[in-house]
Amino acid sequence: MDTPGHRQKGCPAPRCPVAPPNCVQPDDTPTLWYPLRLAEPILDACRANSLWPLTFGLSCCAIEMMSAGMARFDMARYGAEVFRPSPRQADLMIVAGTVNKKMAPVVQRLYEQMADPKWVIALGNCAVSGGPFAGEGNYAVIEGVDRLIPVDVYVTGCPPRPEGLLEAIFTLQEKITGRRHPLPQNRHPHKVQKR
Amino acid sequence: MPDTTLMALKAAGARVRAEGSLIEAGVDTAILKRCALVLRDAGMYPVFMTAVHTEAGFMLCYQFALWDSPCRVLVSTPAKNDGRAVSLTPLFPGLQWHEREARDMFGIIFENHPDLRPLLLCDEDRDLQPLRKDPARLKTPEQLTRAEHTDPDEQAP
Amino acid sequence: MNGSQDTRTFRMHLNLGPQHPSTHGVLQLELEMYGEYVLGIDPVLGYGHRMHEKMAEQRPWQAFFANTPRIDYACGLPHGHCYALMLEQALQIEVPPRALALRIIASELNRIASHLLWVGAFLLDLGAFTPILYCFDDREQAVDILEHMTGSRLTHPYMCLGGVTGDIDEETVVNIRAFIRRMRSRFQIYERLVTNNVIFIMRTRGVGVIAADMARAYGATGPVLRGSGLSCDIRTVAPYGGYDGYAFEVPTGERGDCLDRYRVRMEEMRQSLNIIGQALERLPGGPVRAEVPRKAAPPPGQYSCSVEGARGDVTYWAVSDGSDTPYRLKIRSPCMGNLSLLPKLCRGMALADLIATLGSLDLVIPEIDR
Amino acid sequence: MIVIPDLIRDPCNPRMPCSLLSIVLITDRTRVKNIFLLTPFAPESYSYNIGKTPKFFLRTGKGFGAVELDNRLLYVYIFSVLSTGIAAAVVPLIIARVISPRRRPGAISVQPYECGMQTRGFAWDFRFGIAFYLYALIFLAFEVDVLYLFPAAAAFAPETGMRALMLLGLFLTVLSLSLVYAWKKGSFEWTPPDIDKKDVPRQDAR
Repeated sequence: MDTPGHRQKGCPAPRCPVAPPNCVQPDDTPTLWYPLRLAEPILDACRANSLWPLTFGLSCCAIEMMSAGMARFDMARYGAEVFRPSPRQADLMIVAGTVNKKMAPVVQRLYEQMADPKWVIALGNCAVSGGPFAGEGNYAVIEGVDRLIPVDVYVTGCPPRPEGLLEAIFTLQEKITGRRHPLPQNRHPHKVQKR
Repeated sequence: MPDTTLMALKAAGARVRAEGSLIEAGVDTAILKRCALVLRDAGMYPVFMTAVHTEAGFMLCYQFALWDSPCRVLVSTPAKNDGRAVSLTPLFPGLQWHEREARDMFGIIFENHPDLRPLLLCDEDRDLQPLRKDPARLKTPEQLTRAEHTDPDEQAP
Repeated sequence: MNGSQDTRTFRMHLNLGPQHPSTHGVLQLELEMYGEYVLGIDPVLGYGHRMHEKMAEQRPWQAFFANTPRIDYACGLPHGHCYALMLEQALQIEVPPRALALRIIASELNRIASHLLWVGAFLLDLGAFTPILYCFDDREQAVDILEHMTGSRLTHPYMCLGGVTGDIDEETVVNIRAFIRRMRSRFQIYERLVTNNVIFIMRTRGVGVIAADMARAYGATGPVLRGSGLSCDIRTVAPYGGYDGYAFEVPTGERGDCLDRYRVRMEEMRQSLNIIGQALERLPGGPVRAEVPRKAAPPPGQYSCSVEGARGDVTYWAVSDGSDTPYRLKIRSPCMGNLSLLPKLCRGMALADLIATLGSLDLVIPEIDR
Repeated sequence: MIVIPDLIRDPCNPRMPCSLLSIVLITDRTRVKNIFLLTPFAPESYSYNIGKTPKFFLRTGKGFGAVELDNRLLYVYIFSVLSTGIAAAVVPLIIARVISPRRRPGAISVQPYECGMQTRGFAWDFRFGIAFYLYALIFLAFEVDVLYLFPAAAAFAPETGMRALMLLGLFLTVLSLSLVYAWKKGSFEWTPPDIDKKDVPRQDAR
């Protein structure tokens, strides 16, 4: 074996290594068959209210995502409680935790294997911007999952409270349908004013 | 219980210093295997194995512990100057991953290690060796040891 | 799927990959399968590597308290406890008795929350969805108390050099006592729902039997070791931080299979409730934090401290060169010892039993990868 | 030969629930030659030449009345049942393709999903263990079991209440004996390969 030469600097790796394949860019916004365009609002309302997340817990935020799925915070009220392990059956990828350089190709592969229409929530500071691990000596953590896949909603916090994830789902529903609560019975219990 | 292991270690030629329940043993690479055998026969489990990057090359530090007594033995031995070391995996299977991690972080090559593949780093970074110190901040082993050097042969309490 | 060169020998290479419901994190197992049976397992780690030890070398000693709850996020307080004890031993700081008691209360509450999370996840792996709802219901109670005490639900910033960051008032003590009463009444539910459940017993009795000497050779500690019959608990073997003042037993199993590990953890929750109860009765007054230097600079030398985390022996080992940043900090992760015996243990096991064994080891993968 | 199970209500005897009749059409290349009507407990089933406009008479011991069945309605009937069957299979696929946003599947998204990792080799040329094949056989046995439920239900149509339950129960137990046989023969037990043998593990999974 060659003798491990002495390095000039402790860790010469770039501040934040971009994952080998470049970032997956979303294609042009997909268009519907023209006669169905009238049905678009109905379709969006249905999609917004049945967001099936992918079980993709990486680290600490996974525990808060589980708490959000359980009885007390209950994501089921907003149609998002079915956690599908396979990307084929999921249409919402919640990146809950730290994505490191070894995990980057896996994240991209899973994103591409999800069927359209699909959305991504970056849960927690690590997914948003590398969180506490981004910084001067960072040789492994990807600083923000949006360097790998297009992200729709960012949730800050380390870890964010389950209500933060619920708020992210409302924001995503607003992004899909234009209204905060597409179906009236899901109105937030104590009369939060419309944003 | 710890006293017998202490005696056996001293017999094996280690520079032993006891402090409360923590026994520090300075060992040369030649007698590392013998000391490890002594510890294994004493029924100790491997707590961890790691390395410290000093000016005098790498210091390998093992810690062993007994499951029924507070005694913990800290074995520290210098790696060979070309960054190679003797692998203790045949004696303690639990150290296999610790040694692979030391290879990842410091680039220490362990002879007769079953499979020395990178453990934590991805394939492109297999030779990144991130825990190596900048030359400016390297310290000599003397600077890292406790100043008041108690008499090594003092008996364990 | 399979490596084509293995068609003759019926061996299929399968990835129990980083994104899998039963790996609770990002562990990848490369399995070599023969039909339903596992011939070879090669765990691939590193997907959760977050450079904790590298960060420790670039920050002052006290800054690492931000990392400790994020190493093992399910039970983060023992890590902070261990790091604090090591620093206090190095700097010869006297921790006030009230801080010791508060640390023990917080650690034990965190242990209960972590075991509840494990019971729920373990039974989810075996296919039962109801218990996790009960477990999380109880866990939310414990997490609420911890949030009130420490300020955060999961990564509790409670341990600091010289004591704890916050005191608890009378109302929190009442809440904790109410939690203890409620939790003790909840164990009957788990008895009926899980412990006496025939399917659960059939799935876990005699599965993944770990012999005591094998566990010792691989450095397995915590409930995994105690499940095999060795009563090795650092809180009793080498009491630290005031644990010697509390009376509690260390539960051990007989056979070392998944069922024993489950029973050991359930019994440990009861013991933790006892410890919290005793700590509340004798809660001393006084300050919760000692006088500490602004910049901790322990004298040169190496310091080691061991603590009983929810998953086993958490050991912090630091080398100081006298400056205010550690020269080298090594964190011993109990899950690494527990996982390292998986390849030898699970050869020839059916895949369903492998999932049960993997779940029974209670792994937190980012703690292994650090 | 086409077997179409169908429900026809007997006008003369409205109290009786619908009876399930099987209409067997013997067809040659061009047109339906004649129609057999399988009825439960009918001493003999009548076949009528399709040329005339026949009346169907059900002659059974229970004194069934005549069932007026115009053969043109019959074709509508058969066609509607067949088309709903096919539509139930094809329409969801069409809806999925029309509704989902159009995007060409990339190279990665077509590959099989294996926990986010690259798959190695192909499943096609892999010789799966024999035990999986036995599972398929047992499934087949039960599928045939379900297939026979149709004529059995038609045959036991007049019976109601406990008697029908008992009859069909008996029928089902006899058919599920295939499962008991497979169980006893041990096709459910998997034989663990003996790990110590370094070479190819035992292949006979019984």
